[in-house]
This record gives sequence, structure tokens and C-alpha cells, in this order.
Amino acid sequence: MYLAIFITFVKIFIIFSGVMLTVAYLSLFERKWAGRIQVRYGPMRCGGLWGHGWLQPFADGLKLFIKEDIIPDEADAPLFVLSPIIILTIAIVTFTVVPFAPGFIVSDLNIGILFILSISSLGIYGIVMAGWSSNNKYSLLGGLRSAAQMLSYEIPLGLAVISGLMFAGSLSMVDITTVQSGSLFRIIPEWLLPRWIVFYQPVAFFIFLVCMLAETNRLPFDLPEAETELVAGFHVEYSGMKFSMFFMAEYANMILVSSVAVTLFLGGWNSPTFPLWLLMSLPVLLYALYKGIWRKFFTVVFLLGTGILLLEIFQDIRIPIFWFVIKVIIFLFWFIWVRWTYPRYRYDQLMHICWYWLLPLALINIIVTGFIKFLFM
Amino acid sequence: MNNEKNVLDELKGKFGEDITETSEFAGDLTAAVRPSKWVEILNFLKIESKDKYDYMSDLCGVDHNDRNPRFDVVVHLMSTGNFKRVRIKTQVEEDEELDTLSEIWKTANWHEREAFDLLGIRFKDHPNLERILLPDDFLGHPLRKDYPLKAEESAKKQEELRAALKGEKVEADG
Amino acid sequence: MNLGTIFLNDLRKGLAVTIKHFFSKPFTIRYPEEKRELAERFRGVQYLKIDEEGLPLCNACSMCAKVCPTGAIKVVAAKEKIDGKRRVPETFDIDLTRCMFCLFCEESCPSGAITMGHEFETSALSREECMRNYEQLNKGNK
Amino acid sequence: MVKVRELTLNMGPHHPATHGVLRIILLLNGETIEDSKPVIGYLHRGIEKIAENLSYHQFMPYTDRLDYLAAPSNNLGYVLAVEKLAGLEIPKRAQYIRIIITELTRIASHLVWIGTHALDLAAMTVFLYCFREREMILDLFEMYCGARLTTNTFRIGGVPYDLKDDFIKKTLEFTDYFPPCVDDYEKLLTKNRIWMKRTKEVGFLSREDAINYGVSGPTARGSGLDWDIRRDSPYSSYDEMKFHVPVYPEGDVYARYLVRMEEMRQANEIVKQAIKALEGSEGLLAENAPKKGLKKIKKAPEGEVYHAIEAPKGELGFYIHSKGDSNPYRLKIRAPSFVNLSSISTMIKGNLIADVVAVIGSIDIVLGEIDR
Repeated sequence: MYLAIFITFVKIFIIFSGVMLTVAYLSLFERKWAGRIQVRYGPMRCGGLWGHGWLQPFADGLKLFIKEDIIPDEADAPLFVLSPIIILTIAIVTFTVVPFAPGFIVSDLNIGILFILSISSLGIYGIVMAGWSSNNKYSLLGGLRSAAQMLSYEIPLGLAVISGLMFAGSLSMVDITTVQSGSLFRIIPEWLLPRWIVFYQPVAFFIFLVCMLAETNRLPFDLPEAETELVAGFHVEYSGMKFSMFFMAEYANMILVSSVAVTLFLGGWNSPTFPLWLLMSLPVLLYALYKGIWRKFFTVVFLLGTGILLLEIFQDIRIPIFWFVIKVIIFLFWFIWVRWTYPRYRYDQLMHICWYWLLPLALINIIVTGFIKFLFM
Repeated sequence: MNNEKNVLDELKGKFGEDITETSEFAGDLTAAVRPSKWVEILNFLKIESKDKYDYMSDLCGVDHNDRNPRFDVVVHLMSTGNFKRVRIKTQVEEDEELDTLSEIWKTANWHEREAFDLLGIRFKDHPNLERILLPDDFLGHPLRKDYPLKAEESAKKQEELRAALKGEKVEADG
Repeated sequence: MNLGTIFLNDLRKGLAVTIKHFFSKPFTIRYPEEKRELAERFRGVQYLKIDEEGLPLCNACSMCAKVCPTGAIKVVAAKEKIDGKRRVPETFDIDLTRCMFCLFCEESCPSGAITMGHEFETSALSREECMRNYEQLNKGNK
Repeated sequence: MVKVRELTLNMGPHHPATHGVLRIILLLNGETIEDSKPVIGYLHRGIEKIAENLSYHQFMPYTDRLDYLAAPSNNLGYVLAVEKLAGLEIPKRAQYIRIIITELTRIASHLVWIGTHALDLAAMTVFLYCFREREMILDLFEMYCGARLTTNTFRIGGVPYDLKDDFIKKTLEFTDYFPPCVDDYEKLLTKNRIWMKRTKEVGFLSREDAINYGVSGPTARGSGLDWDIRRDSPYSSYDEMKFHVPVYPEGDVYARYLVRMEEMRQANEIVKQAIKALEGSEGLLAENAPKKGLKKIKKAPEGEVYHAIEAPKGELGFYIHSKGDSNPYRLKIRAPSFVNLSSISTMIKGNLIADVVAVIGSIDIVLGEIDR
């Protein structure tokens, strides 16, 4: 009993510090990757001899920590202080039900996915409170925008999750993951395609991808912040540590939704078997020979594939956490890649996409899924 | 060349005495007109003249502080049909108001505000005759030739004008 | 709406462009360590040339001071002449807070003395550091 | 009973998307703009007053500071106006050199425009790509005249330097390098659905309003006004160049975007043609130009001139009233951005806040020129 509690505490500690460290370094990697996309270096100073700014997150953290903590005169002070705390707490609490590896989960709730949905939607309160309590017109507009946006996008997000769940047959995150081991349709051999929900539910996966961006306020859906319109949106008046809490919450949320997407659609900790990598790498290598600009990218993919193949041959390194982290990193890279490529949608267009396209698409997807499941399975 | 002359001739033929002077210099056609017919002539040029000078490039004031009608107001027009240009100008006295062109061209709005701001030429019936480049509490009109150039003198002038303004207010109250 | 739109061709093209640049070499340079190569005609802070014998070319004619649009140059001729006939400046001050590096001083100089050099890192913490006097301007000759 | 109140929102002068120090006071109903009032003048330096107290020659560097993204264009406009006043005949080679430099300027200015415009709509990466290309153009400027931004490129009566072979080689390299770069920007923006949604049917300005507001340049051509001073009243040998003037009648932000994208390609072509025309041409200074390094015009003839050129932003006109002195009696700068900006209230009425930044970006303003 005590041992179990102790182990849980250890897990919490590891996951919490892991998440915080990832958040810190994600901010660095976002800047580095954005820099590379924009043909520049990104941070290069911090980190002494090693260079390439590897100490930048700590320098940033230190700077934000020792900055003056400003509460505007006209602001509603209690709410103003409370809202970043709410946002950050909620972003971190949700990691309790994320299964990083078999047994490596703080609490395997049998309603895990519902827990994530319900807790993360509380984050809206933080943003609305921040927007309102700052007593600034820009942040008020940002707060209103984010309330509307996050509430709206929660619906297609939930529906996309439901169509995934119809295959998994369980709400527990661990069950969802274990269901996805095995072969696709039980006909296609496992070494060809793994039994991941994304292959059954590509439409739901697509909807989830779009809603992920909207839920985390990332471009092209970063309207609550929208630097060029609302200066900084809901956190216009925040500075120092409070600002950094918003910042950390944003990145923690990115990691969270990536983890959920990985668990729900990409098989969680399940490893793709080696022939998949070979099969994926070879054709794209050929493709790259035709298309010059993709060559480098696919060469990297191929080398990665080969590297993993070697790992598998030399040692049975089916470490689930490794696969989980790799998948999450791919998602995070995708987040950053998209952010530095696209312009931003306008507020009304954002709503239009949600209610006119994503919602009907998600509903139709559920109905079709239901029919197929009823007829064939 | 002949065609271009026609604009000035056309104006002279139509308005006669109200065109006080026409000239041509370096290919630019200029017609000086009486301020009383200012709007009428420009309206004619925009709508009825042969070339239809429907595009107003520019409006500006020129300060001749040694002359009796102190200011020139100069307008540059262009025709979007054949891209010919003509310059129309008129003379305004310091305490006189010139009819606004903002009814004819919306672009005149800002140009006239600028002329008012920098030179103090006032325009009658202008919808929004406020300072445009200088701050609202600025006094005087710096593009006038008698406005001091140096910073210290300019500041002194500002103070003088402010004091004068206050004095007027006190008098008005009294 | 065609097939390309449904399959997000437009968005994919954008991603292709950014990933192409992701793998290309950065264009920027790391400034204080690496420095740009300046063009031959680069207009930096002025210096005063000297002739082969090491005597100043400037004969304090004040043409540069006259042509300077901002009045940044102040020249006063020395009372004593070199060799009894060549005038040299006693003071030659350039106020870099006013100078706008327009090249007019160099163009107008009849004896080819004042020249725009390649010094461009002129940040300073005080106004005094932005002034260049005769000695400092002579130092531009390496 | 719900009480509806309008919200007054102050945008600028230090808002990230107002391109400098423009300030717009918006009257909002929700996020819809009911009314707006641009406030300018935060960068007023009294350049026209300065001109009255300097000689014609000395005023040259000040024109750099008008539209500081296209300094050679301003130089050209001013120089042409003074030459018109003084009646100078410019030799052919000098004219071609002027064309090469000003067309490179047009590309550089449009690159900053597309970069900042995309940045306002949050496509930040385009901004960096554009600045990479602009940097190459600035290197060319540095090679030609020694400065990158405030170039002070031309002189009254001609140009100060001949083009070196090295410069011509580098310029030709650039003209080959540049079109694929424009293709890249277009891949990121032109057909991108988000970009189209943000720019199409936003900030509408009809042809009538464009004429009425005196809008010029690419902004007017985006409203269907088929007018380019380079083509319609050519100056500086532009009549020898073959180029296409893009005109789009839609009058929205997207149309203005297309116009400028095409203009960059056309400017690139003009540079190539001008370099070709350079061969065998002669003369850098006018015969009757004030000799010895074009020091100053001692005395200009009495009279008034107005000369307009097609600057990257639109019609840049210099009106010079001379009383026969060595300095202008009155010099008025008809700044294209100033006039184009006055139409902004019409364009953004009824749109949303997010459209304001799109519209400001699309009319390509430079506050140095507006406030003078």
C-alpha cells in the first residue's frame, strides 16, 4: 500500500519533471527549427563551448523569473493572479492519464480519455479570466475569441475521439493502446501495417489534427494571441513569471495533445515493426530521386529507418517509451512546421471551418463508422 | 503641344477674366485663377473639360510673405484618360478662407488639412479641418517663411503664442 | 472545388517550401564573430589622407564644411603654414551624430584629403565619443 | 434589454502591425469596424522646411529619408524634378544606370512589402526569405554607391559612378536567381487557401474611389486603374523598355498582392533589358551640368515644376517653386503613401479587426514618407 503510493509519487515526479524539461527544450527547439526553416541559425549564444544555445531555456527561465511582477492598477488582481495558475495546473494535471509505457502511467482511469477532455476544457476559464481581468481591450477581445474558439473546436475534437473509440471499445488510455497491437483488420499481416486506429479512421485523425491546432492556440488558429492584430491577445498585460506560466502551459498543452493523438491514433507505445520502415523508406527514396526538393527529407527518413532497423537487429530494444517519445516528437515537429508555414485564419473563417466543415464531417464519419462496424465486425 | 495648349485656351475661353494668368514652363501648364471661382473651375476641369482632369495629384500651399495675397494654393491635376497634367493655382490672403475641394475630390481632404497645418491656409466648409502632421497642441504654422528655424527660437515662439492664446481667452472671459 | 483542393495541394506545397529551406544552409552570419566583407566604395567614418611625405593633404579650404547638408564638419585653418605656403587645418571636427554619410564631403574635396573609410561600428555611450577631431581623423590612415 | 455599446480601440502608434508609427482609432461593434480615424505625424521631421534652407544639391541625402525602403527611387524623383527645372539633358548611359538602380529598388521595396504583409497575416517565414533576397540587392547598392539603405545614389545632372563589370555580373546573377524565389513566395501564399480567404474580398476599393482618393501605384492598379507613369508618361528612357503593367479590377487586398508580385517579375525583366541597353551607351553627366562633381546648382531658373515618377508605392511627385536662388523657395513632396493612406477608412469600414492589418499591409505605407 505505502509502496504503491511511493511508486506513484515517483512516477508523478518523473513525469512532471520530464514534462517541464520537455517544455523548456521544446521552446528552444521551436526557435531552432523555426530558425532553420527561415534560413537562419536561431539561438547560438547560451551554452558556452557547446554553442547552439543549449542553455537558452534556462537563461530564458532565469530572466523571466527575476523580472518585475507587474499587476496593472486597473486589473482585477485576484483573478489576474489566478488565471495563469489555473491554466498551467490544468495543462499538467492532465498528464496523469497519459500512458507512456506499460505500467508507466500515474493513474489508469477507466474513463481516461473523458478525463482529459473534461479537464482540458477547464483551461478556457483561465484564458477568459486572464482576458477579462487584465482590463485591456485587446486582452478582452483575445479572451472572447478564445472562449468561442475553444468551445467550438471541442465538439469536432470530441466527435473525432468518439470515432476512434468506437474501434478501441474502451475509454481507458491503456486499453486503447493495447487494442492497437496486432495486425490491421486481422487479415493484413502485422509486419505490413500495424493495427493502429489511424488506418481505420483517417478522417477522424485528420479532424483531430486540425482541432489539435485550434485547441492549443497554435497557428493557423492562434487567434486568441494573434500578435499582429491583438498585440498579444489575452496575455497582453502579463509579464515575468506569470507570462512564462502561460507560455509553459501552451507548450505543455502541445505535448499533451500530441500524446493523446499518439495514444489514440498512432498506437501509443506500440512499435511499428521493422518491415514497415523498410517499406516506407524504399519507395520514398525512389520518389526522392524524381523530386529534387524532397530528396534530403526522405534521405533523412530513410537513414532514420535504417538506424532503427540496426537497433532492432542488434538488440531487442522494443522499449515502448522510446516509441512513444519518437511519435510525440514527430507531432511536435509537425506543430512547428505548420506554424512557420501558414498565415492565420480570420475569426469568422475559423468558426466557419468548425461548424460548416469539421462538425458535419465528424458526424458523417461516426455514422459511416457505425454502419461499417455493424455490418462487418 | 497644340492639344495641350487647348486646356489653357479652353479655360480662357470659358472663364475669361477669371483666369488671371496662364503660362508654360518646362512643359508644365499653369493657370492662375481667381479664388472666387476656385471650385467652379476645378469642377469644370474634372467633369466638362475636353481632357477630363479627374485625378488630383497634389494640393499644396506656398507662402509668399512679402506679397499681399500671402498664399498660393497650387493644385496638380491629371487626366486618367490621356495622362495629361495641368497646374491650377490661386491666391489667398492670410485671413481669407478658400472654398474646399474635398467635395470634388476626397483626396483633397488630407491635402487641405496639411496645408492648414503647415501654412495656416483655411478652407471653407472643410469637413474636418484639424492638424494632421503636427500635434494638436502645436501653435503656429511652421512652413511659413516667418516661422523661426532654430529649436530654441521655435520653442520661444510656441510660448509666446501660448501666452497670447491665454491672454485672448482671459479677455474673452472678462 | 477540384480534387487538388480537397487533398490540400495548396497547403502541401507550402510545407514543401519550408522543409526545403529547413535543410538548406543558413543565410545569416554570426555578426561579431563573422563580419561581412565591405564593398570598396563603402561609406563609413571619414578620415584625412596624407601624402607620401606624411604631410596632411588637407589645406583647410572648408569646401567640405560648406557642402555638408547637416553642418557636421567644422574646419579652422592653422595660422602657421607648412613650408611657408601650405595651409593645414588647426581644428577639423566631425560630429558623427549629425553626419549622414552622404559622401558630399569626399566629392567636394579639391585636394582629395577627406575620404570615407570603412569604419562602421560607431556605437557610443556618450555624445563626446561621437565627435572626431583632427588627430582621430588622421588615424584613419593605417 | 441588452445595451449595445461601441468599443473604441486604439491601434498604434506602437502596435506590431502598423508598419511604424501609424495610429488608427477604431470604433468597433463587436469586432466589426464601424468607423476609423487614422492619426499620423509621429515621424514628422519637416523635410519640406529643411529643403527651403538647403541648396538643391545639399537636399539630395534628405530624400533618402522619405521612403527609406526605396531611397534611390526618391533620389530619382527629386533629381528629375530639379533637372526639369534647370533644363538639363541627361546622357543615355546615366539614364540606363538610373533605371537599373531604381528597378532593383522596386524589387527591394516590394520584397519588404510582401514580407511585412505576410508577417501581418502571420506567415512569418516569407518575411525572412524576402529579406534574404533584399540583402542581395542592398549588397549591390553598397557596391555601386557605398551605402545600403540611405543611398544618395544619383546626382543632379547624371550619376556619380559608372557601373563596374563586377556589378553587372552580380546583377545578372541576381536576375537569374530571383524569379525562382518569387515562385517560392507564391507557393507559400498565392494559392494557399488561408491566404486567399484572408485577402479576397477584403479592403475593397472601387476604381471610382481609387481616382477620387488619388490612389496611385500598385494600389490603384489593384483597383483596375490602368496607369503606370513609367509607361504612360515615360521618363529616363523607360519608353525603350518593354514591360507589362499588371492590372486587376477586383480592388481587394488579393488583387493588390497579385499586382505587386507581377511587378517584381517585370522589374527583374527591366533590369535585364537595361543592362543590355547599357552596351555602347555613353555619358554619365549632362553637358551643361554644374561641373566638378556636380557640386551645386548655383542658380536655378525662376519657375515652377512638378515631376512625378512611379515610385514603388505610387506616384511620387516633387513640386519645386523656384525664385531663382540656389535653394528652392518651396518644395512640396507628393508622397504616394500619404495619399494612399487617406483611403484606408473607406477600405476597412465594415470589415473585422483582423482585416485592418491586412489592408494596412496591402497599401504598402512607409511612415517616413507619410509624415515627411
